[in-house]
Amino acid sequence: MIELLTTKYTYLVVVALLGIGAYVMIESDNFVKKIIGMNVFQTGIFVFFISSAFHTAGRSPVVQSGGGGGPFVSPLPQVLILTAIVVGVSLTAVALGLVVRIYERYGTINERTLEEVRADE
Amino acid sequence: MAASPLTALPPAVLVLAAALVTALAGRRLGHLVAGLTTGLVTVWVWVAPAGTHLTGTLFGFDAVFFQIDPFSRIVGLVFAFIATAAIIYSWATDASERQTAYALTYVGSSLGAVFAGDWLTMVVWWELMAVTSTILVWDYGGKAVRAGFRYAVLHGIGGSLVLGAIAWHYAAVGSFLFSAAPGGMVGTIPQVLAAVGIGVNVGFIGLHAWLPDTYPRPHIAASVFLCVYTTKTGVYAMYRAFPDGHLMIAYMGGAMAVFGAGAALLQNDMRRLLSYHIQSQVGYMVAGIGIGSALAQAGAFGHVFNHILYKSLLFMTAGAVLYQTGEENLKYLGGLARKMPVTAAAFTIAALSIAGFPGFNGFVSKGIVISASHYTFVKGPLVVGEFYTLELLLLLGGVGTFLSFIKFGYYAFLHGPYEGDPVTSAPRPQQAAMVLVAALCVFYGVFDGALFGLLPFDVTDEAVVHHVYHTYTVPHVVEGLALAAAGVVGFAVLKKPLSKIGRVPDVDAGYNPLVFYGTRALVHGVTETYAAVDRAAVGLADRAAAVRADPSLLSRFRADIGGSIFILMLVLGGVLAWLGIV
Amino acid sequence: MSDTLLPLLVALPLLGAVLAVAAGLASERAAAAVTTLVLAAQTGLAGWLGSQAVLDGPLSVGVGGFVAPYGIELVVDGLSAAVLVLVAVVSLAVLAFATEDAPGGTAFYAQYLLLVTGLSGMAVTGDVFNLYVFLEITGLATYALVASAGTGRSAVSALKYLLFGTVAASLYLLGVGYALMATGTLNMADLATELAAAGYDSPLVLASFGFIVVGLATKTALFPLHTWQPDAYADAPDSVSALIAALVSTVAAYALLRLIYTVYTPAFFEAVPVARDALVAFAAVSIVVGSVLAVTQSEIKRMLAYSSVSQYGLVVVGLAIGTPAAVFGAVVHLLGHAIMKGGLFVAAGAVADLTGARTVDEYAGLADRFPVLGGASAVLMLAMVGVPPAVGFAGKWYIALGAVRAGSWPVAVVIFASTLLTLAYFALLVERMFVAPASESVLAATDGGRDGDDDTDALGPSPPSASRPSRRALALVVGAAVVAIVLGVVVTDLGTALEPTIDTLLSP
Amino acid sequence: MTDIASLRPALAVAVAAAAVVPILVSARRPNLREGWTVLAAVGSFALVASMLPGALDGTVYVADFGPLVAGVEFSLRADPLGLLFATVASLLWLVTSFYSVGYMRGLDEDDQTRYFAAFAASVAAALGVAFAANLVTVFVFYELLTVATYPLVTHDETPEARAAGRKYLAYTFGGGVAVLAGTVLVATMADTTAFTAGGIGALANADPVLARVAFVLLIGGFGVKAALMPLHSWLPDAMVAPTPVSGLLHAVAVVKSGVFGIARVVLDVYGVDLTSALGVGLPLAIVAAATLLIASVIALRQDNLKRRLAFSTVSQLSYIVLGIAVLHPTSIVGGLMHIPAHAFMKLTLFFTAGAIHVETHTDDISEMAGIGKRMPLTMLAFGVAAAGMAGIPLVAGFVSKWYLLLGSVGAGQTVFAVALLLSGVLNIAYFWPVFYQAFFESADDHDAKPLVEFSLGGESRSLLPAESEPDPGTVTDGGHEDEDDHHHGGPPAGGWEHRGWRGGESTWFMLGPILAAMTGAVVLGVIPGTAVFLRLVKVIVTAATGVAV
Repeated sequence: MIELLTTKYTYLVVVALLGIGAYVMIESDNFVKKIIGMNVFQTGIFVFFISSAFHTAGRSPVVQSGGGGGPFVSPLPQVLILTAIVVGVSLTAVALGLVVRIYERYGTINERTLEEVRADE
Repeated sequence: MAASPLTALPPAVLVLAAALVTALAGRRLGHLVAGLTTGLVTVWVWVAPAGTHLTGTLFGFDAVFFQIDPFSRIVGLVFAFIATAAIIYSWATDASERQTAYALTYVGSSLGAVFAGDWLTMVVWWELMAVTSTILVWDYGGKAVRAGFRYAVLHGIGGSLVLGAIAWHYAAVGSFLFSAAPGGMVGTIPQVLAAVGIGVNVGFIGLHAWLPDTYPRPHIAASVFLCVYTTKTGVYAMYRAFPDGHLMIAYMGGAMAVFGAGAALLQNDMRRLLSYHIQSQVGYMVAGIGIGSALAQAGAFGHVFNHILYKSLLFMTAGAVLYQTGEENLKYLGGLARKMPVTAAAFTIAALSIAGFPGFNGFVSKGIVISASHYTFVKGPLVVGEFYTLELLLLLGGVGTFLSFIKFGYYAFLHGPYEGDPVTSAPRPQQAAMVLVAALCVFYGVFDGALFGLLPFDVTDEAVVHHVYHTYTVPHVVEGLALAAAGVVGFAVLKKPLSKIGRVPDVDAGYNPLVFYGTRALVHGVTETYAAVDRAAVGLADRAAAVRADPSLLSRFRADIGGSIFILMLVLGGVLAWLGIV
Repeated sequence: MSDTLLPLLVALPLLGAVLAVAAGLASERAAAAVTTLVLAAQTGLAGWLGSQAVLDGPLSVGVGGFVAPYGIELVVDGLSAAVLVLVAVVSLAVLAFATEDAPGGTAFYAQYLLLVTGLSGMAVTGDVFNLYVFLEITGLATYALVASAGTGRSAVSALKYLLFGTVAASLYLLGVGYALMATGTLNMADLATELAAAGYDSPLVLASFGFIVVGLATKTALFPLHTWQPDAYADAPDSVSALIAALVSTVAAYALLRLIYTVYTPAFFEAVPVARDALVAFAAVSIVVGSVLAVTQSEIKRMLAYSSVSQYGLVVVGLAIGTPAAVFGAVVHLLGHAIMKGGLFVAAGAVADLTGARTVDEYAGLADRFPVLGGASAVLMLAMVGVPPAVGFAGKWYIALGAVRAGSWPVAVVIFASTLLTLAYFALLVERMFVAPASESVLAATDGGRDGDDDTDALGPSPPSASRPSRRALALVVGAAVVAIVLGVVVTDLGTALEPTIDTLLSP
Repeated sequence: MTDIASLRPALAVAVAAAAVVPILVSARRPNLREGWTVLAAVGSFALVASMLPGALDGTVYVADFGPLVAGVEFSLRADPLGLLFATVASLLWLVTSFYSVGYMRGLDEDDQTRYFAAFAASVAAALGVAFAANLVTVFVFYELLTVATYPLVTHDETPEARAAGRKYLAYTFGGGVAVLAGTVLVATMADTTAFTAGGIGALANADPVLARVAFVLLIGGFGVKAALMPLHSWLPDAMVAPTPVSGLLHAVAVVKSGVFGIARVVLDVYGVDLTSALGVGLPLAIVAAATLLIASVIALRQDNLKRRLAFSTVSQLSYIVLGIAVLHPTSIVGGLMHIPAHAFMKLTLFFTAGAIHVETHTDDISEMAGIGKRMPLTMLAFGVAAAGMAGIPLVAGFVSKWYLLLGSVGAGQTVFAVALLLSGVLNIAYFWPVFYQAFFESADDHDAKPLVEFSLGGESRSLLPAESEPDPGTVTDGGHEDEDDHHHGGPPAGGWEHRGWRGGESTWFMLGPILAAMTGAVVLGVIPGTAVFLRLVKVIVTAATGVAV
């Protein structure tokens, strides 16, 4: 069990990031900003994972020859987040591609404007 | 009993088969076949020994399809005989072979009912009789159709009550056979149902209005048939239901005798007048059944026999008048005695018979019933000298009968000269039928022993009846003459006021609108309620469809990206809260 | 021995995607051919491995030689075998339609195979994080496929789906994070024991459950988390609609089932009954509201999409109730719904290709002109309503039986009512198709072509170009109808096959 | 009873179902197509009839096809009760097949192929309902029956027909859902849904509240097709269907499947004793009694003949339900006997209504005065059947009603006896005017109909128009017109022409079936014991109640 108390401040950061990300996605009419919001949101999760791996006085989990050298921070979340970042990047790419397509079709990347444009379709 | 020549072809089946032939054979041949068949059946009933019967199962129940005992024999005999006379009369009055065929089905089903040996068989024929008589009425078209419908509905109700009675009876007894319950209907409910159900047929007061409503409307020959079978089958059934009599029924009979005669007095339509008299006369029979003694029952059945003779004769004469003049209102008739002497003579005989004048058959049988009401029945609340309550009622009915037939005869045959188109005498065949029946009326009046021989109980045998009956005793003849005198005097007094009376409403003027408007209100209430519910449901569906038809109504609720994510966050929050984490 | 082939289930389509791109350099046809071949191989493989798993018990293998719980484990039991086969068969079948309907392009085939990769991966993985990765692969491929219609609308819908889907997946990931914090493991089988050790009522475990369920429910498109789905289904190319409607949410629902019973185990529901209640309530609401929304749609594909919202509600109700009958019913309905809904989307696509008809009103008189297509569609719709002996009935029967046995009366009422709710929108469509006077678009499609002269095809106006549906589309729809009925008839055999799996799943 | 494995019940269903394919294939050759229909009808009737002697001897033919869902076999079982329904349905299908030919061709209807195919499918489903060996199998066919009849209801494709179709689907699927729910409950409580004469034993030990709920669901579900009020409203609306459909399906096969379901539930699922112990028989009987009275009352006001017949059907079906619900052996005999009795009589009535429609385009009773001249045999058949409906002896209706009456009196539930008798009178009131005006009134002088809408004692009317064109709004035949007969309903100017009694009134394709159905009704009314049904019914009731009747 990882000690929650010691990591409480990172926990607040996570909450803040998630909140900001969600807020941007909800409130911004700009698609690109929404995507940024999504990235912020994901980042919050990344931070959450990474911070969960933290161990007081832990070292980077590189096992020295002959073993030992601990305590280490947990390597597993870091590995996971590496993967997640890759996924996130691909998603961002696809999303931006879609925004480009939308801009080509409708000449706007603003959701409200887009609604008006599409209402005339 | 194994099939024998006598049981191979029950009379009802024979007559129904004849009806089919009649309908197809053409008028002349058809009537010939019809007349021969009923004549044959008359003989058959005459010669078949008592106890002849045919058993079997009907719809899975033990049944006696027909049986001959003294009661069914006398009724069946006169039924078959009068059918023959009526067929001759039909042929003489231009009745179509189709109508006569209908009439034969009616005759056949009545015979079936009378000869039935169990309640189930009887009620089958009973219902068929209602149907066939309805069709006989309908056949005339015009006003007869609606009247026939009222007749059908009323008899449907009556038939239903009888069905109910029999079902209850079966629940108690476990068999439909008459022989299984010698005391008739078992239990109070079946008795009430049977009395009321059969009461429709015999014309209990209050249930009688179909008689004057229906019988004046169809063809004149049809009326001759109609006046015979329905009511008399009812009397017979009443005996089967109450072989030991019943106080209330006896008094009802007395009341009917008075009421019918009184109402008849007020009528101007010939056949309507006669119809009320059916009720009155049937009252004597019902009284006889209700008294329940051997003497009374003998009287009742004797009266059935005699009544059929003279009442059919009366309808024949009224029909003959109508046939010649085209007029059925006594107000516009008169003086026909000269033009139609045979008819007038036949009428006179019939009128004297029905009124119970000494020397005519009505005198004999009515006398038995009155005698029974005196000697074998309770005194009742009203006693005047030697006369007891029921007896008084029956005598009073006799006065009324005299009165009204004096009226009929006076206005039809005597009063003034006839002012309509020239009138000739009735056609020979009509006359023949009338004379035949009239002769029997006189015959059975004079030779009362011939009648006694037919009765189910020997009224002259002390061992059989409580009080031996003699037709021609001085007090009895005096009684008959006194009634006649009372009638003549009464008519002289009442002639003026009677002539001022128009059409008098009967009970149906009350219940017809009640039933009709009541039904209408019920029908409207029920259908409108359902329609309202249906409309509401359909309206709801339509409104849903309207939402689809107008997508803009919904598009407001369509979440955009931000909205969607907001909802997601809300749900997340909700779930976490539910799980008790946040 | 067959264990070692498990990774192929993921590797094959992944590799195929690369191959398709390579072949696409030569020609688009080649890409299509490669895709077909790969999917055919995938079908064979899935079928073989699936039958092994059913006959000989679950197969599992640690990827790269790392043994569970440290390495990533791939597991095929009866349940995942069924889903695997479904994914392979449906994707192969829909490909037949896609090659003539979809905008095509090499990228399309690559995305197509990528989607199959993601879906197969979700089905076989025994690792919760790995599941996340496949979830995102599936998502990525789906977003791209939706947008492959090339229209502005599809791009917007894809973007909406993407943002929404990503957030959902992120929530799932967050849930995985909590589980990891609670237990330190990611292997499903391992998690089952570790979570129990951590205590089901510990906040971490509860939080992980909440996040995971909400994330997957979004992917499954339960109300009110469905909002991405009608847009995506409606604006995607018809073949893509068919594919994703048949598979994407289906596999998400499978994942939900897998997590609930393999990871959290029935004991979790025993310990935390509110969790089950929440899920049941959630799904029940979805059944009702989804149907109501479907009734109010005028566009066919949107109607079908909302119908999915409702049907997945039914599936989730079944799996949440958690009696063996109900879970089996949920699985049957999951599979059956994929077939039926896929078939219906193909039919909708074929109709649109033929006549341009896309709304309920435009469908009027359709069956008179295209009796076989109309008839097969009607069979599918009625199967979905739950007319026996089709599979829609079978699923509903088991779910209802489970609900009644569990004594959850309100849920039982909703389940039974769902028949009528489904009927409400499908009857409308059937009526239009069969007994309404033909609409203009339907008439236009067959004018001139009705006399059976094939030559007139070439002369027809462009969008409704043919006078009869393509053989492939027709074969797919009829095939789906037949399968829907056959599945219903052999449901007891399916039950026998899946019984050990479900028993294992539900054993505490 | 001995069970014998035999494919015959399944074949009877399969023959009817299989006919759909050749019918569809031979769409372009009407004679061949109708040939298939007749062939299938003969085939399935022969198969059903071949099982009758066995059924009377206590042999039950069973065709088992393995599990349908877990624990439930898909199994067809020709027990006496099933055979009763199957015999009625398949025999009358044969009669109706001929009639359909006359009717559809007489009107030159569209989509005849679909019509005949759906008809065969409907009968197949009805036979399936008859032979189903357990509740789940019944449910399968019950739903298929709904589906198969839908195209028939909406055959006209008019907005009215579509609305009727929607209502039909909504009601009957609603009923199906209730049946399903009830079935699930029974399966849960008893672990079986197989029909057992005398009831499923395990149900007796179930929670009575649940058992009652399941009973209500099952009866309510089947009650939709049995048109128990207030679930009846689809039936009158479904009369927009072609008349053979109204005749066979909405008076015999479909509605009787509902009634039959109720019989199964009461006799073979719950059993008479348990039904009585749960106290659910009486409420059901009350509903049935109310239905049969209220429907009769509504019928009084209907002017459209088929609608009047429909309400009559609603009413008569409740006779059957009432007989079963009273739970007395005799009343059950009456109720079950009423299945064939009503079938023959009502089929006759619908056939006559259809013949009138085809020949004269007349649908409203108020336009039929004097029509007996034009169609004497047809109206005679109407009269006979109408008399039977009112319970007049020598027609089938009397026998069944008689048993019903005896049963309800015997059970001490006298109020139902009263309802039965009252309904008989109402039957006279709403049927006989149709009959008498045909023969005894004339087009130029008759009472305005329906009687209850006009003044007391009747209002004289003439149909012969002073204005030339009657209201065209009443036409519901989709505008098909006879070339030589362009008026819409009612007599032609100059009154009905006179056609004799030799069949000049219509084609024998219609007259034959009409007379055949009428004869059946009379045969059942005169010698019910010799005609197989009463014997069959007694076998059923003896098995179900343990009392020999």
